[in-house]
Amino acid sequence: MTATAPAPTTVLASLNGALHSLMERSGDVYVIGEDVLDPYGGAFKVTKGLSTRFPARVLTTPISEAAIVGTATGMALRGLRPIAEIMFGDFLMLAADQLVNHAAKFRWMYNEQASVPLVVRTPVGGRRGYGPTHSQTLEKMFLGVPGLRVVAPNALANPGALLTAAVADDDDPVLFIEHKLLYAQPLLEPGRGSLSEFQSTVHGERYPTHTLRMAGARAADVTIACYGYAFEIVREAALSLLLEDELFVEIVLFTQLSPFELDPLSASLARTGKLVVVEEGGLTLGWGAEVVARMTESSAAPVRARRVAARDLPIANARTLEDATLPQVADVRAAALSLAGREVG
Amino acid sequence: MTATAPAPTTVLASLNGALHSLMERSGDVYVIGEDVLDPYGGAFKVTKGLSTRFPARVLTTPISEAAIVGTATGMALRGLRPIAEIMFGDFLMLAADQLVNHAAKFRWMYNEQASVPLVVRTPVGGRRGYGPTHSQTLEKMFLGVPGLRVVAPNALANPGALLTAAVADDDDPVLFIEHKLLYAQPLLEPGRGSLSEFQSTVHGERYPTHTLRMAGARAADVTIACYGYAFEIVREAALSLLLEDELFVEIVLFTQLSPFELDPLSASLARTGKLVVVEEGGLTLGWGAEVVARMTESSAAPVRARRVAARDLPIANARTLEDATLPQVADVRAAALSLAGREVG
Amino acid sequence: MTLTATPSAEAARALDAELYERMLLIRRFEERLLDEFSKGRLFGTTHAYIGQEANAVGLFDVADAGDIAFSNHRCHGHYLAYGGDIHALAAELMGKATGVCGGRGGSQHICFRNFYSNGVQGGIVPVASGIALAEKLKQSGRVTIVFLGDGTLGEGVVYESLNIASLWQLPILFVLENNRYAQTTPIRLNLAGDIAARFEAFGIDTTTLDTTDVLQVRDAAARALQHVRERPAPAALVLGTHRLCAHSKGDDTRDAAELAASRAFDPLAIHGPRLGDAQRARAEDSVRSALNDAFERAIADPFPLAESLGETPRRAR
Amino acid sequence: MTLTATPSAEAARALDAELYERMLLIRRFEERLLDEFSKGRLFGTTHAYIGQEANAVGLFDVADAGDIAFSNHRCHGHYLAYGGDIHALAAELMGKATGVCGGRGGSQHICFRNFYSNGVQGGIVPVASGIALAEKLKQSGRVTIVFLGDGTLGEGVVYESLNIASLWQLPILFVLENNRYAQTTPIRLNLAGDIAARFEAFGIDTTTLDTTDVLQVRDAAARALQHVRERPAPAALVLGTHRLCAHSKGDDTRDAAELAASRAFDPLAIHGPRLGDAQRARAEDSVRSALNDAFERAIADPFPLAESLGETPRRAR
Ligand SMILES: Cc1ncc(C[n+]2csc(CCOP(=O)(O)OP(=O)(O)O)c2C)c(N)n1
Ligand SMILES: Cc1ncc(C[n+]2csc(CCOP(=O)(O)OP(=O)(O)O)c2C)c(N)n1
Ligand SMILES: [Mg+2]
Ligand SMILES: [Mg+2]
Repeated sequence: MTATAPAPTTVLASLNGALHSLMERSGDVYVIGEDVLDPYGGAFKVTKGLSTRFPARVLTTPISEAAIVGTATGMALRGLRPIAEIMFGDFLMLAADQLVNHAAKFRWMYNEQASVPLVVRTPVGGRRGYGPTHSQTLEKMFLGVPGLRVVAPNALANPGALLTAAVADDDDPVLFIEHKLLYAQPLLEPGRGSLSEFQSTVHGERYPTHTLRMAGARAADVTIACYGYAFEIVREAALSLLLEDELFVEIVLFTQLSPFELDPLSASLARTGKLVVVEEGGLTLGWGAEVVARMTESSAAPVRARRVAARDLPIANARTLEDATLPQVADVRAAALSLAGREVG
Repeated sequence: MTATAPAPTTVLASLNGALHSLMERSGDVYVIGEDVLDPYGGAFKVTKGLSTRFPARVLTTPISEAAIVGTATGMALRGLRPIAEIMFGDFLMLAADQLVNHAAKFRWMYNEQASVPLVVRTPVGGRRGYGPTHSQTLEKMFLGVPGLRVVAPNALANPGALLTAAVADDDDPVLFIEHKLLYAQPLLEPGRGSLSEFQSTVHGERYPTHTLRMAGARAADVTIACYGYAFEIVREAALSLLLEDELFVEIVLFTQLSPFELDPLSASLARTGKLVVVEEGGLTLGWGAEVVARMTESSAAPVRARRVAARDLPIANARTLEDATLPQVADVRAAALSLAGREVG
Repeated sequence: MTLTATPSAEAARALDAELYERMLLIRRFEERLLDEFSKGRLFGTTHAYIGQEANAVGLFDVADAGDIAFSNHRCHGHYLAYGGDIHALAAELMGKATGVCGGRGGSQHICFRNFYSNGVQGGIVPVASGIALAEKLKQSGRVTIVFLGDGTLGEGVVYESLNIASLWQLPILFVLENNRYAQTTPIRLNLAGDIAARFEAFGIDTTTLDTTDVLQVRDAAARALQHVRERPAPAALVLGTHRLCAHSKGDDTRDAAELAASRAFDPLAIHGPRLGDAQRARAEDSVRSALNDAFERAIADPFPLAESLGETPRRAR
Repeated sequence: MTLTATPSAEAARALDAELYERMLLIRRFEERLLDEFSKGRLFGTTHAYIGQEANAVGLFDVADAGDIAFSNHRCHGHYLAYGGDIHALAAELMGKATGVCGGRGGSQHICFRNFYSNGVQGGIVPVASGIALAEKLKQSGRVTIVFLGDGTLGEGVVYESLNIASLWQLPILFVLENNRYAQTTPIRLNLAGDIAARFEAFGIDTTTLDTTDVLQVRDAAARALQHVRERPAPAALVLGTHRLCAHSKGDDTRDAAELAASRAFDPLAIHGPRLGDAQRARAEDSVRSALNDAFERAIADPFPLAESLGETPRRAR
C-alpha cells in the first residue's frame, strides 16, 4: 500500500499492506487482539510486522473477546481508530452484546453526540477441517443490526482499499469479514488471468459492488449474487456453465453486506429475471434471504430465485461431511441450470 | 393447568400455570434466572408462586446471563429439564456463545451421544418506553441456528401448552420468546369474542400453526403471516380491512419460528398469491426475510410480497419515536391494500 | 478540585453547604420523577438514586472537570453530581426533543459532555477501560470513572476488564456501589467470597468504605483519584450504601424493619446537621426553584417528530 | 481409586509403572498424531499435551470411575487419562465414521461416556458447573472436573461460573493448567494479579502446585477431590506445567533457551527413573502396540457418508 512497496499479490498481502500503511499514516490507528504480536503476527498473519514497526500501537490482549471489542469501542468513542481482531469469527458470539448493545447503538442512542469509528476484523469460514467451533460463517447474525456496517473483501475488490476505507473513512463500527481461504488467494483483475472471460462494472465508491459479465457475450440468462469467498466458487461455476452448458451468467459481487444496498443487483435482475444467491453461511436467514426478499418485494416483474448456501448444520471435522455441508461449485451450477430450465446432469 | 385450577384467562396466567404444572409433574424441572423468587416472582411475574411451592427447584442467580444459560445447559446435558429465564430478550446477546456454540451444538457435534433439553424463556419487544436496551426483538438473530428451536406463543395458541411442549416433550434446546405486551392479553378463541369473525384450522401438533379465515367469507385476497404479538396488530388490521375496505385476508399464525416449516403458508399462498409478513423485529433479516425467500423459491406461481417490520433502528425512549419505529396496524393495512392494488388512503 | 489540605473553617462551611445542596438536588429530582411517573407524564421505567447520593456527590466534588464518567442504569444521581443539565435530563426522561439525547436514550442511556451511560449491566466496563486507554495514550491526564452495582459483579465482562485495566495500568476508577441488593436479590444470594478481594486478585488497589457520610466518601475518592491519575493505575472504591427507594418503581420486596434500619444511613440526615436550619431551608428553596423551572420547561417542550428518526426508510408505508 | 494410606512397596511399584505407562501413552499418541499430520493423514488442527501429561494422569488416577470431565482444546491427554478409547480418538481425528463422535467433532469436540470437550475457551466452565449442579441435585456423588488453561482466565464467563459454583457449593474441581502461555502470548502479557487469588476471591479452596511429578499431582488431586466430594464444595487446583511442543502444529515462537530449560520438567524424565529400564521398555512396547493397532484400524476405517449428515435437506441440489 505504501508508494514504494511492491504491489501485493494475495489477499493477505493486500490486507497486511493496508494495515501497515494505515498505521504509518495515522498515529490514531491501533491494532488490538489476541496473539497479534510478531513474530507470530496473528493466527492468520494479517497483523504481521505491525508490532515490530509500531510497538506502542499493537496491543496483544488476554483471551477476552467481549473486552477486546468493548475496549476498542471505548478507544473509538474517544477519537482513536482501533482495529480489533477476533481470532476466529465463531467467537463473535462472545462479543455480540458489545457489538449490538454498545458499539452499534451509541451514535444513534446518544443522538449523534458520539461516534464509534471501530473496525472489528475476523476470519470466517470452513474448508480447513477446523471443526464445529472454528469454521462457522456467522456474519449473517449481524446483518441488519442498526448502526453496524458489515463488509467483506473478496479476491477481486482491492481488499486493502476496503479495509482502509473502513478504518480511515468510516465513522461507524464496521465488522470486516475475511474468509480464511481468501488469504492465500491471488488478487484478481477483470479481463486478466482467471478472469479473462469477464468484464466488470463498478458501482459505489467506499464499498463497491462489481457486476461481471462474460466479455462480448449475449444477454445473460441468470444473475448470480455473492460476496467474499463464495465468489471463488461462483466464478468457477460461471466458467463451467459457459463452457459446458453455454449458459451465460452475470455475477454481482458485493463488498458491503449490511446495510443492504442492492441497486446493481436490481439492475442485473431486470435483465435476467433469474437470481441465484450464493454464500458460505447457513441457508436460513443468511445474506441471501434478505437479498431474495428485497428483490421479490421490489421487482416489477416476477423474480425466480434459488439460494445456494450451507446446510443448516454445524460444520463437521470430517472432510466428507464438511464438503457435503458447505456449498460447492456443483450446487451453484445446479441452481443456475434449474432456474434456466435446463436438465441438471 | 392443574386439574383443579381455574382456566387461565391471560397469556401470563397460562404460562405461569404451565410452569406450576410442569414442576408439579416432574422433579426434574428447574427454573433458573435473575430475581425469579417470590414475592417478586420474576420481572414480569411469569415465575410467580413457583419458589414458594418448589423452593429447592427455583434458583435465583447472579446477574450472569452467559452462566445462566451455560449452567442450565449443563443441567440439561445430565438429564434435568431446566427452564432458564433471561430477564430481557436484549440480554440474549450475552448468552449468544452459550446458545450457538454450546447448547445448540452438543447433540449434533457429539454425534447424538448427548442431548440438551433446555428451554430459555425471555420477554422481548417494545411499546413500553423502556428504551434502546430493554425493548428489542432480537430473536431473528437466532433463527436458523442449527440445533436450536425458536418458539413464540401468542394469545390464540395455548401459550401454556406450548411451553409445556418445549419443556416436557422437546429434547432439543428451545428459545421461547414472549412479547411483553402479550402477558396481560386475554386468551383468544376463534369464533368467540374478538375473534368472532374468524374460523381457524390448526396444522401441526407440538408447535401448531393456525390458519385463520373470515368466517363464511369469499376466497381471501391476501395472506398475512405473523407470530407472537404481531398477531394482535394483524387481527386488528384484518378486521378493519374487512369492514372498511371489504378486503378479505387469511392469517397464518406461527408458533415455531425456526426451523422454518411453512407448509400451511404455502397452502394459503396458493390460494391468494399475495403475502404480507408482519413482525415486530427489525426488517432486515427478520423472520419475514426467510419467509419471503422460501415462498419465492418454492412457489410455482409468482409471489407478490411485502414485509411489515420495525425500521432498522434502535428503539428510542420517546413514545413518538418508538411508535414511528415499530410496525403499527396502519402499516399492515397499507401493505395489504397496496398488494391488492387498492389505493392506500 | 483535587484534595486540599485542611480547609479553613469558612471554606469547610461553604463546602458543606455545596455538598448538601447537590445531594438534595438529586433527592428531590428523583422524588419529582417518581411523582411525575404516578401522574403519567413519564413512560417506561426509572431507577432512583435515593439514599446513595453521598457517593456521586462526594466523588465528583473531587474529580477534575475533564474527567470522564461511565454510568449504569442508576445514572441520574451520577449525572446531576457530574454537573449535568437538569432540564435536559428531565426532558429526556419525558421523551422530549429537548432531552439530552433528543428523547432517544431515556433514563438509562445518556450522553452529556464526558458523561455516558448504558443500561446493560457490566457491558459498560470494558468500554470505560477503552476510554481510559485512549486517554492514557493521548496523555490527557483525564481519569475515567465507571460505576457498578454489587449485583453487576455477576457479569463476566467486568473481570475481563479488571484484568486488562490492571495489565495496562489504565487510569480508571471502578466505583462499586454496594447497596447489598441486585433488584430484589440480596447479596447473600448472588455473591460469593469477597468484593474487595475480587479487585485485588487482579492487582487493583482497592479501598472499601462503609459510610454514607459525604465527607468521608469525598476524602476516599480524592485519594483514589490521585492514585489513579498520578501512577497512572486502576483503583477500586467499594462504597457500602443504602438504597432508600424501590429498585425501579414499585418493586420493593425488602423487609420493613430492614428498610427502617437503612433510613439511619440517609446521607442527607447524616450531613444535614452540619448546616444550620436556615442554610438547609435555602438549599430546599434553591433546589425547588431549579427543579420547577427544569420540569416546567420540560413538560412544555415538544416531543420529537417521527421525521427525526433518521434516513432509514420504513418499508411498506 | 480414592486416596489410600501409605501403600505397600509392591503396590507403589505397580502404581509407578501404571502412571508411567499412561503418561507415555499420551506422549506417544500425540507424537504419532503430529507425524500423521505431516503425512497428510490428518486435516485441520490439533493441540498436543506433550509435557503436561502428569496433570491428567495424576488426577484421573484418583478420580472415581463415575466422575465427569469437561475438557478444552488440549483434550487428548485428558481423554486418554480418563480412559478414553484410543482407536475411537484416532479415528475421530482422521474424520472417520468410527470416530468417537462419528467424525463430526474432531480434535476439540469430543464426547465419550462422561467425558466432554469443546473448543471455545471458557464457555465450557458454566456448562461444567451446570453438570456439577445436576449431579449434586441428583445426589450422585459424582465430581465434575473442568480443565482450563492460564490463558482462559481471560474469559469473563469463567468468573460468572466461579461465583455460581461457590454460591451453590457445587461439587466441581477447577483444574487450571498453567503452562504460562496462551498460544504465543506469555502470561506476563495477559494476566494481571495472581491466579490463586482469583479463585480465592470467590471463596474457592485453592491449591497451587509447581511440579510435573505425577506422584505429587496425584496426591494434591486426591486431596482436592476429597474436599469437593465430601463437603461438597468447589475447589481449584492450579498446576504449574510446561508445554513441550508447539501450541498447535508449527506455531512455537518461544525462545530456544526457555524451551531447553522447560525440558528439565518433562514428567516422563522425572517419573521414569522410578522404574527399571526393563519396565520402561515394556511400557514402550505395550504403548507402541496399542497405538499401532489403534492407528492402523483408524487409517483403514471409512469416512462418514454425506448421507449421515442428518435430515436437513440442502437447497438447490
Ligand atoms: C445484562 C443485564 N442483566 C439484567 C439487567 C436487569 N437489571 C437492571 S438493574 C439490575 C440489578 C442491578 O443490581 P446492582 O448492580 O447491584 O445495581 P443497583 O440496582 O443495586 O444499583 C438488573 C438485574 C440489566 N439491566 N442488564
Ligand atoms: C473463545 C476463544 N478464543 C480464542 C481461542 C483460540 N485459542 C485456542 S487455544 C488458545 C490459547 C489458550 O491458552 P490456555 O488457556 O493457556 O491453554 P493452553 O493452550 O496453554 O493449554 C487460544 C487463544 C479459542 N479457542 N476460544
Ligand atoms: Mg446493588
Ligand atoms: Mg496456557
